[in-house]
Amino acid sequence: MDEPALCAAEALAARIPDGASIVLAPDYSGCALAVVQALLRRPARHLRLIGCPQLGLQGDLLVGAGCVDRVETAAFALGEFGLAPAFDRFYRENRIEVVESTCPAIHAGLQAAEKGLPFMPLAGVLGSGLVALRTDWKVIDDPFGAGPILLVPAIRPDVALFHAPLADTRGNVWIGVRRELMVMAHAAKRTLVSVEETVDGDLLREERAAAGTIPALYVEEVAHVPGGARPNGLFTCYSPNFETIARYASAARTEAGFASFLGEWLDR
Amino acid sequence: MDEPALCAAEALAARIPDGASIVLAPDYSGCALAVVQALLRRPARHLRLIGCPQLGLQGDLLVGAGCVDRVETAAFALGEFGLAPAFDRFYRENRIEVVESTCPAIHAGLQAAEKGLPFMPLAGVLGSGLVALRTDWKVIDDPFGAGPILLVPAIRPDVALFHAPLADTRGNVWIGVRRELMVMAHAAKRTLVSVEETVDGDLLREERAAAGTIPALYVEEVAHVPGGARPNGLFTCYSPNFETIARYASAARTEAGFASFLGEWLDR
Amino acid sequence: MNRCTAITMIATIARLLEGLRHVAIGASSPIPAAGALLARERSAGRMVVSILGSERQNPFTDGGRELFDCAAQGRIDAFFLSGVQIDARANVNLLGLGAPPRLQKRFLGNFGAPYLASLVPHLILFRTDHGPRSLVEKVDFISAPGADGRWLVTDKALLRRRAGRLQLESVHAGETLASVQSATGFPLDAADTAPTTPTPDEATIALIRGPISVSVGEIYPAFETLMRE
Amino acid sequence: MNRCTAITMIATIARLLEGLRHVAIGASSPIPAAGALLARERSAGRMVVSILGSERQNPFTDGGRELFDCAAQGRIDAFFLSGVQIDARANVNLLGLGAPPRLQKRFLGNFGAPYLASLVPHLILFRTDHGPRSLVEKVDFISAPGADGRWLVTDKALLRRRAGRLQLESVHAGETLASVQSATGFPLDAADTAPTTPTPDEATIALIRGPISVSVGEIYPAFETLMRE
Repeated sequence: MDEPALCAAEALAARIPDGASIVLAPDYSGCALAVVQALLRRPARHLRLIGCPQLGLQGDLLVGAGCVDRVETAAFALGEFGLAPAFDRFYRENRIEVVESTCPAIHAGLQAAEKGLPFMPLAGVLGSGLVALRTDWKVIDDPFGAGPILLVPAIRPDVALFHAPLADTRGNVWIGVRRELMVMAHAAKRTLVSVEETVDGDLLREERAAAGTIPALYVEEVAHVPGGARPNGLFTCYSPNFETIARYASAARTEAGFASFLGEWLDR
Repeated sequence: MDEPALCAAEALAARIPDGASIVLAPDYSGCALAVVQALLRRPARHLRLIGCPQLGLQGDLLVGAGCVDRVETAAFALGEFGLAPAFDRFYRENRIEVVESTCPAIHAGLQAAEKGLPFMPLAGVLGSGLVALRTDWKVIDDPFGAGPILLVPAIRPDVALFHAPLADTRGNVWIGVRRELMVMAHAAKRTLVSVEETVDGDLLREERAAAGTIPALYVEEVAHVPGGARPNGLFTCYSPNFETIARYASAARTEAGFASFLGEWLDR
Repeated sequence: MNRCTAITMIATIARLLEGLRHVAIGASSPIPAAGALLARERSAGRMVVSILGSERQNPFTDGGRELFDCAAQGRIDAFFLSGVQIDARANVNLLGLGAPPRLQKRFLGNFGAPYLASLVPHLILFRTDHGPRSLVEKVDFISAPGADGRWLVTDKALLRRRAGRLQLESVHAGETLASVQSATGFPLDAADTAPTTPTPDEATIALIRGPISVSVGEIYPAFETLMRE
Repeated sequence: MNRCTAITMIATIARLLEGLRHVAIGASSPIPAAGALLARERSAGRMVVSILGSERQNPFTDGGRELFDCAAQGRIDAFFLSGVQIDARANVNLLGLGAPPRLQKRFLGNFGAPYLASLVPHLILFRTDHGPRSLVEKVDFISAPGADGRWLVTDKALLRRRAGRLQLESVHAGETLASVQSATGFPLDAADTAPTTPTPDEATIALIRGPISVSVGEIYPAFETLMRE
């Protein structure tokens, strides 16, 4: 990664204050790992992470480095490598608060925020033990007569942070079919995006690109950070570096292993 | 319009039974006017139209020809030409039932159907006289403490009917940024689409096109009907024929004028 | 309405929008569209204008609902409403005359007004035919409830609701306090004389009749014709 | 788990999916993904398979929520769940061991299970390590409640819930009723002998180890390695 890209990532990270709630994309979508590196280097403190709908490598790095007080997520996993090792340690040591959720509840909560609503109803879920865990959720009798139904409160993150393939110089960001990133941007108070590439022109005026584009009106800042999702993959751009992730999954099981991996990674 | 296109439009219209509820796009989106012609020629009967969120030329033609029992819409207008003349006559003569709505309530009702929910909450609206008109709407106290809030029931149309620029031979339909068409397709039990152009291949595998594409899994049938939105315009393809629409707006004020316009138009 | 009056309305609307970030325009609103485009011209690129139905002046990519979601998020600063009736309390009736649900005369319908009325901070009302039948003491139906601070731009004057009622701010060139009062279906609280609404300069007029009317003409061709003739 | 057992599970899953139109695969599910792709191969193009996280096997264009919306619309016929525990009533626990909210051992989390459990008609359970600690009398936490008719595919056997409890349908080659019972943490109602799960033919095995493992390898490279070695 070259110097300007590093600077750009640092600048984006500097816009995220300690204590912020941040909604993050899942590993298979757009992860802003270069910005996460900058947060680790700072290091950021007291962050509250929201997985949209699950947390992976980004979340585990932040948790392992002690940046995170609380996570709200449907799952915490390193894809095929299973348990997120740093989170697993922190959970066992009771050093992190976990708000258990389920994927559609997170999507619904973000959509409530997108619509300026206090809550959204959600189908299903009622037979699950999750309802008892979530004392902030409500079950009401559907006033239209369909029986009991779950209501989940809006999730309005301070920051949406993700990495995308492309932005134009006006700040429009192309995310293709990864529209969970668009919901994140609509729902959050501020949206920060790193991208592989920036182009002149206006993506909203390009017939084909427009449909997969988040309008600049939702985006506070775009940073040009090539390779900014690595070692995760980025849709339409590159595959994950499974070797690095596997090495992390194994090393991060211990505090020392995590520190050593991190030292090496941040040092690059 | 050539013969095969006419046949294709007829075939699509044949899939819409009398009595169906049909959600239609507004004039500035994708209007399947060739299919509407086929419905007029039949003529279809007892249709219930839902404007997404408003009705225009398509709706007025169907109302004027006596095909429609009921409309649910946020507005009924011919764009700059104002009042929809046939609907205006039918309304005055008390020959049509109108369920008054507002744009976001229709979008919300369709999204409730899209999500398999009995209702959706909706911000705003409470100070409007519309709430008293809609006895099927409910106002509850927000269980999360934000005060009274409106709930609108799901709108699940029998049929979503629209016209789009492009489909592939697998049945994926490209609608670009006109995503109200996608919500219509998700919400309706059956989706029928006429298109300007069909291409081989798979739009879902084309990086740029995919984000603006309704997957075939929601689409019952696609018909190749070039010019199928005329005299309305079609995004990315052609502009409205304002002269024809103006002529219609003036002619259709009387039953005789409407009949004469229709006779000429269907005869082409 | 003649071109000169339309241009005064457009310039007045542009003035009211100064400093805002995001102005949205709904259906059947050529004059607000032109006013917003004029304000954007003067904003040094800081204002976004969204015109419903336009392919070229539309930053939305999430379908018809996005305007409404966006308003509820607090991201839309200004929106415009006309209506068959506007009353002394700045209530707007877009639905029709008589007692609903069976109106004596139905107009276009409520559009997004019932929703946007309470969610957009700068809701600007407009009427191109200021008269006692359009500006009434009390609307037959409240599509959108009024609120203090709300502006009304007509072809005769500029009004604003203060202390619960619409009051005269200025009269357009050629009008007087008396001529406006006689065209208004409710008593206007006003001083003995009313200031005159500023008229736009030649450069502004040229801008409106030129590039702005072309932009607006994409969806309102009759408006473009009026400006060009 | 060895390759041979994985292939039996994949072929069994493909059998259960016969005739369905739309099969969706969630996270951490390489074997169901392979089973669904095998079923699709045999469906003459009638089956759609959606694999979460895949770029190539994913018909969705409305973001992460679409799978869930689609399920609630009744457009998804089958989905798969594994979990740290599955109990005699086919309840699934994906969350962890011990008493929530402070679990003794937390696993990955609930994913979409609490929602999909009641909305997808063919919810198929799977476990790649059939043992008394994973198949228990009663789960510590119900992520997804069980229901009659539900299948469970493990590395040892095929089970189905009837009359409220999981019962043995067939044992995989190399297993017996006794070996499966001793690996199961609850009593299995079964006849004296259990039929053997059909084993796939050479062509099917070649298909799984060839093109299907390549497809699955897009997001599960370790699975592809296991199949290829």
